[in-house]
Amino acid sequence: MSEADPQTRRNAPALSLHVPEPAFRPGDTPDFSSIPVPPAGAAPRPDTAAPARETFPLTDALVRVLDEDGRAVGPWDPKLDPDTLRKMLKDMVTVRVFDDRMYRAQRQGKTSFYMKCTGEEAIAVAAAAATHRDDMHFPTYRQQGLLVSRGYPLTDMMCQIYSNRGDKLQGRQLPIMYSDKPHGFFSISGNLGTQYPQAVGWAMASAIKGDSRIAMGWIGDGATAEGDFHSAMTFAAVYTAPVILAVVNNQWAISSFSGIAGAEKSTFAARAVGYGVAGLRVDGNDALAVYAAVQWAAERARANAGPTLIEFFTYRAEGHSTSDDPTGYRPAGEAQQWPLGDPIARLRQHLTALGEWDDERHDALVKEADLAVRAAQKEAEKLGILPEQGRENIQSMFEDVYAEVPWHIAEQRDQCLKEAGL
Amino acid sequence: MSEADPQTRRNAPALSLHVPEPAFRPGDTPDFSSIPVPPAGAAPRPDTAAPARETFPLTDALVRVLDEDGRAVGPWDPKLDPDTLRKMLKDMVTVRVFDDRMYRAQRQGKTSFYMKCTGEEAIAVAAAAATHRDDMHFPTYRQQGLLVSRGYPLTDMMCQIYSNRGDKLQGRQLPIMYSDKPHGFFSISGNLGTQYPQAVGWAMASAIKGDSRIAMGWIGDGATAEGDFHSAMTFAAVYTAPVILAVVNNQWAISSFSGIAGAEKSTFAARAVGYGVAGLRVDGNDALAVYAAVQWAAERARANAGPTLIEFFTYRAEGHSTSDDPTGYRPAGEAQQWPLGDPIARLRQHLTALGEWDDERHDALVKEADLAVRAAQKEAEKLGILPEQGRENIQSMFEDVYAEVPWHIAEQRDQCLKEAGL
Amino acid sequence: MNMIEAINSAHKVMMARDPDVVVFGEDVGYFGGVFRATAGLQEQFGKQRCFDAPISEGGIVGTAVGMAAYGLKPLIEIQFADYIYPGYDQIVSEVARMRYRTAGEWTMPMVIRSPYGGGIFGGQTHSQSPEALFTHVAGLKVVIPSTPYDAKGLLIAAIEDPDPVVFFEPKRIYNGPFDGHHDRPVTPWAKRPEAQVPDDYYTVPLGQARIAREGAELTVITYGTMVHVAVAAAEDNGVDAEVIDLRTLVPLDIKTIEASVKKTGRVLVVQEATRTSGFGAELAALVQERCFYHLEAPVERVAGWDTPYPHAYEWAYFPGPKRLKMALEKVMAD
Amino acid sequence: MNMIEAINSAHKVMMARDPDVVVFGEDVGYFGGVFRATAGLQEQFGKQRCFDAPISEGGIVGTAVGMAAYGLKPLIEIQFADYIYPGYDQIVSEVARMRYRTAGEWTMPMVIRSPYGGGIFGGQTHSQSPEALFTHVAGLKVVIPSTPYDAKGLLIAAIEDPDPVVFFEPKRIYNGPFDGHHDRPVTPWAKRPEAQVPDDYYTVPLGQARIAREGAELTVITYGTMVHVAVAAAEDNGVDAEVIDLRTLVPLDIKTIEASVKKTGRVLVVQEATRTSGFGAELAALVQERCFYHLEAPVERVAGWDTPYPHAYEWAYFPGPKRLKMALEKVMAD
Ligand SMILES: Cc1ncc(C[n+]2csc(CCOP(=O)(O)OP(=O)(O)O)c2C)c(N)n1
Ligand SMILES: Cc1ncc(C[n+]2csc(CCOP(=O)(O)OP(=O)(O)O)c2C)c(N)n1
Ligand SMILES: [Mg+2]
Ligand SMILES: [Mg+2]
Repeated sequence: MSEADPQTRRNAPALSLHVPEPAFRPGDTPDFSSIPVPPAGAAPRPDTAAPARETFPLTDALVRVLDEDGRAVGPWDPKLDPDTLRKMLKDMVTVRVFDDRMYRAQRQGKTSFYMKCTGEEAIAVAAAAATHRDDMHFPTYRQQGLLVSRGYPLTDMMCQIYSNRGDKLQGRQLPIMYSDKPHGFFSISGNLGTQYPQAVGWAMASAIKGDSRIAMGWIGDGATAEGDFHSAMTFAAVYTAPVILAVVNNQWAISSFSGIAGAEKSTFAARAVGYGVAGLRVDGNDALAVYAAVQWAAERARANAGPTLIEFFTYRAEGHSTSDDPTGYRPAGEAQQWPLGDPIARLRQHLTALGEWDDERHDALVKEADLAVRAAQKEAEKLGILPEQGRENIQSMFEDVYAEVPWHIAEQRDQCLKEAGL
Repeated sequence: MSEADPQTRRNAPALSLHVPEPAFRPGDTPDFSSIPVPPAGAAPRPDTAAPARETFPLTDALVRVLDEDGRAVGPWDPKLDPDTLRKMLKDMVTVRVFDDRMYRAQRQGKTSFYMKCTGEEAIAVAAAAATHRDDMHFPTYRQQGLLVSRGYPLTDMMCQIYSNRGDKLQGRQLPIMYSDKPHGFFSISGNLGTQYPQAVGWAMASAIKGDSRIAMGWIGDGATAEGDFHSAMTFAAVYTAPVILAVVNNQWAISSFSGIAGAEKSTFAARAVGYGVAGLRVDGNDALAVYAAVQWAAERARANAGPTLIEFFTYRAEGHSTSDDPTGYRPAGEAQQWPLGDPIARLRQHLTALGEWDDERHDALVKEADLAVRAAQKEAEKLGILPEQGRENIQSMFEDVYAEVPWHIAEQRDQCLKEAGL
Repeated sequence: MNMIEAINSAHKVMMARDPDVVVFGEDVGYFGGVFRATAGLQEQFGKQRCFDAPISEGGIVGTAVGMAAYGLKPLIEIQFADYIYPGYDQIVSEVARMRYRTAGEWTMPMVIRSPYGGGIFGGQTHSQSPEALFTHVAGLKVVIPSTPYDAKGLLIAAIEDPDPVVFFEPKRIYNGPFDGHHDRPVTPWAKRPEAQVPDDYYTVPLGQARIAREGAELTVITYGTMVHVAVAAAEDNGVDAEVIDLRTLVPLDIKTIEASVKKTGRVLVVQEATRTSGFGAELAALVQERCFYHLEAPVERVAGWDTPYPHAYEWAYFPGPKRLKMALEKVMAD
Repeated sequence: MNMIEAINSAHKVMMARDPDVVVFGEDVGYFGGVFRATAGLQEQFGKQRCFDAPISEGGIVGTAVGMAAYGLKPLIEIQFADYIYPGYDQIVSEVARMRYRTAGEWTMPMVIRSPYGGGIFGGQTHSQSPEALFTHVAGLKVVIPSTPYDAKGLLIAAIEDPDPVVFFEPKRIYNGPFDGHHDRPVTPWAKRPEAQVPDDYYTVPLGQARIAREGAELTVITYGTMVHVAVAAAEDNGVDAEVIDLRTLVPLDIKTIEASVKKTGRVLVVQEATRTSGFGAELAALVQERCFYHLEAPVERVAGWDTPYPHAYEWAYFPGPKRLKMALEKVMAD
């Protein structure tokens, strides 16, 4: 009997490995009616200083504010004024238009790579609105909405995407790996999860210094499986760090559905309670619910009452990135079936229900966003697109490895310049 | 204003970093009356196939079977026969005597290092009794009780501790880093936490093969902070792995109390529920409660109903290791105040209450254990003690890096032998 | 077959031959891997033999250790070599040391596959060549193929090997060879003899280098994508270089190296990885230790720069034809 | 002061001078560290400046990154170098690359301290010398002191340095020097000039080697504990060796090395770490590249064996006097 032969000498039933499987695969007709969608307004809103354990029921619920008719209902209604709502709508539309154009730019060969956040626009945009301008975000690659909301120039974003002369990161990072300290946007890493304990560390530093600024860390459903998730939760809990930890559960990693990250057995929000951290599960396609949840957590953090883990329940409406074709692993058209709808449509409906919006204004907004994005693109492309890069300013490649260039890198720089005939 | 200066422009209160602190430090008089000790028999016993979420209340409770008078009470009473109880008592006494002698041997310069499990003997011994002989344990360095319970020769343990000629590990590992496949005891690692996902992997393999054997992984309260804890929980939950994951919460890491690992804000057992894993919190000084909890989890695992995380609540009665003097960070005599008592005394009281034990038999047992340990030590020392090692069989040092010795290691071996004048 | 197909074929052959081979990693199951190396395996062998893993390289390696302890042969994929670090502790502290620390009681016959290297505009986190971080770790074997034929044969040998093997695959040449001239067409794999890959079982033994090009003037020691770049450079520059494709870095085929160096007296070591403390340093150190009196010039190293891999400067970073040419000239002139 | 006291003193000086310096790690708070390097800091500077961390090296480094991003200067302890691997991803992927990937917008002025090396019967997980796993990573500075004076001065310089520094402390010589003769008494630190450590602020600049012993016949390039072993070996064997104590491995003081090698023509590189792909390989490669025509013999390496560090065979593993003697003889004879 080989070592790997099962032991059958006991009259015990044979074990078998369970491998989670999404409900639908290519060829299936998606039907999400089994996903429970509690009515808007149903989830209670605990005091922001409540003990973490009291939020346990909320980790299995879904904080929702906008009902089917676009009305804001229940205790989580953040009661935002129409200007704030219109600003959020505008930012979300801008993000979507931006994504579409940059996706196309990649397809046109103007850069190597792009990632959209289609269907998830409400999350970053409303979170930006609900945090202070000087709080620090530690994002993943799908929070372009933070930058747009905070007024980071679209041209600057595009220059980064093109790795061109206008790129403040000097062409060193993959497209969309933005960084901007003045806009409270920490450098995006290619390595999943690393930013999560970093957000906690920033928040700890703020507490050490007696500051009042808080941090917000971001992670995807898939990346919650990394050890960094656990580090972040542990340190946040131990030191009562003033941090908000967001999980954007868009149902998919690349081709793996959220069940492979553990969503079959529990919610991501529920992870919170085991650490003694407050947990909320929120309709991520409901901008008002997102705003309200972040506001709640921010208030809690600022009062030194501890961290909050928020799961934003949403759906990645497009491919993982320009390198991915999702029809290889899920049915086309799932996004249209998604029971929580489209975040832009829902906020638009709400504003319309309030009498603060109409089709005409919406068309004008879309046009305006389109023009702004096109104008930015034109500006950015003046500074070059990726295929033209990599020949100028070669010596910059050798800077910033250290504060000063050490001899061995200086030698390499000189050699490189010689290679380039410079 | 330097970058690290706090931002005071908002009228927000200053944050501050919370650093957990144990209740007592050297000089204080320990008083554990604030630790809630629920009465024995109070915790309900769910069905072993119950959904994980149903165990949530048990992660905050304390499964206890032995009451103050040494009676076994409540739904968790495993109803063990007196022979089994006596066997457990004997094993626990043997472990304690063994620890004392080996500690002394280290102090006598016979080896470099030793680690006791004083006060925690019930945990490994009862877990060994409640699992099958061919289930696989992935222990830390405080589960010597597993080996003793399963009849691994004391002499072999000592030979490992002395790194002597009888050491099956050829002097390669620190003392107490045992390994024995036939006794279902996986190789102990010096790196904390690594064994936890390994246990899950073994269990997954068993399931892949349609086997019926299960795995049990062990970790300390302090080491739960490692990323490996999270890997283990995630993989166990995702694949419904037939594994029992034990956290031995003995209140201390080295000098850090369990609050630095997160125990101030939650229990370790509570971590389970966020993953969709069953969780139990158990009086680790109550051998019957330990047995019952492991039996419950084993039944669950064998029925393919999923993993269980069990926190054993106990107290590390002695120093972390022979390199540690705990009076530097906690009051002397805390162990005596520990509200859950001594596991050996409690099991002895139970057997006595049953009329199956008396002082005379206990004295005889202690004497017997003492003789057995002394005899084993004599045998082991015939094969050498550490200070005499490292001169014979030097070429063995170059074996087992790979299955076959490659040229570069062969060259080094030859050089080493030349160095040694061989 | 191109290199991906060859690797896929090695999986299929070994999963069919050995029921203890299990394949898992991020996106390797239903979808078949982001580079398609595991395409079709789940369908053919079932979900219990090939499945998706959570995004946790530490968990992937950690559970693989447990599976190997049970008696299985895990064949795992780390999606990019740049993402292997969360699993580094399990690899270095556990996988590499298990046989030794247990005096052979527990062994780790596993293969950790991972695409590595640059040339694809992947930026700093999809272009790294971290092999030296593994060659320094006793207990690991490190294998890097450069052709489809070798990829399949070496992978099968690695799966059958009783020791753990870190198997880095040069992703730049998955779908076609690459001679460093990103702006000139290359002969596709299909037209190359090294891409004549049998469907069936065969092995290319670990620990044996291959002479990719015979020559008498100078020895180039390299591996992975750089084999092709080096061969092209020799040809383009009319240098009669012998190009050694190491194939296995640990254990190294020192005999082939020594024989060549003793013949040529001049050595160029070529790696894609950052220069300082790269595996090329070990090669240079060994050559001068063992062939000092045969050397007519210092052993020269060509390498990636000691900087992260910058997205826009792909071709200024990559050790391409120009860097090779200058180095060949230098070694020949010294 | 012994080396621990000197390191402790560096902490105190810098915590007093710079309110942004925060110290954390496993057991470093109330207890003051398992080696006592942080003794008294919590008492003196409060719990917000010096505190215990959970047993999560990844979390320690990860939160330190966030703190550095905020503007603090984390000075963190990894309890043993053998346990740094769970933090390896944060170090390699984040700490090392932050300045580069953000073109200087975010920097990582932190120090990661860790006791390393053998000679204490610590077995395979308390004896490792993993410096080469960091010297290969662009963006990190790597510092290893060999005396109390240097330990304090280098540590202060490292804290003040704008770049991240991995600071490995040879634990074998924390409390007294060690010349490799484990069976013969050594002069304690107290009686050594290198242990005359001022209480106040001073620095020993990074990137500058020290001539630990002047000599004309042969150059020994080494660092850490091995400096003392090498000096003793030169003396015991009557070899007029110049012993270079590197102090900083990256960036390397190549000038001092070149000057010495050009003078002596013979080189021995000594490291405790396992041989293959160790930092000694880089040193050997560099020396032969840059001083080839001055070399009268191959650069020889003395190192730990390519095996884990076996508990019972401490002295057969450790590169001690015998290994040094044989190597010195070989280089002199070649
Ligand atoms: C450490 C690490 N492992 C693997 C990858 C490759 N990878 C990039 S994105 C991704 C999926 C992430 O999924 P999720 O966290 O759900 O985020 P989403 O893309 O859905 O926003 C993977 C596996 C990586 N970037 N880093
Ligand atoms: C990865 C790693 N980090 C640090 C250490 C050093 N260390 C050894 S034991 C220990 C404390 C462990 O505490 P706990 O997990 O509670 O186990 P206990 O000793 O109480 O049984 C520490 C920090 C280690 N062995 N491995
Ligand atoms: Mg996702
Ligand atoms: Mg403990």
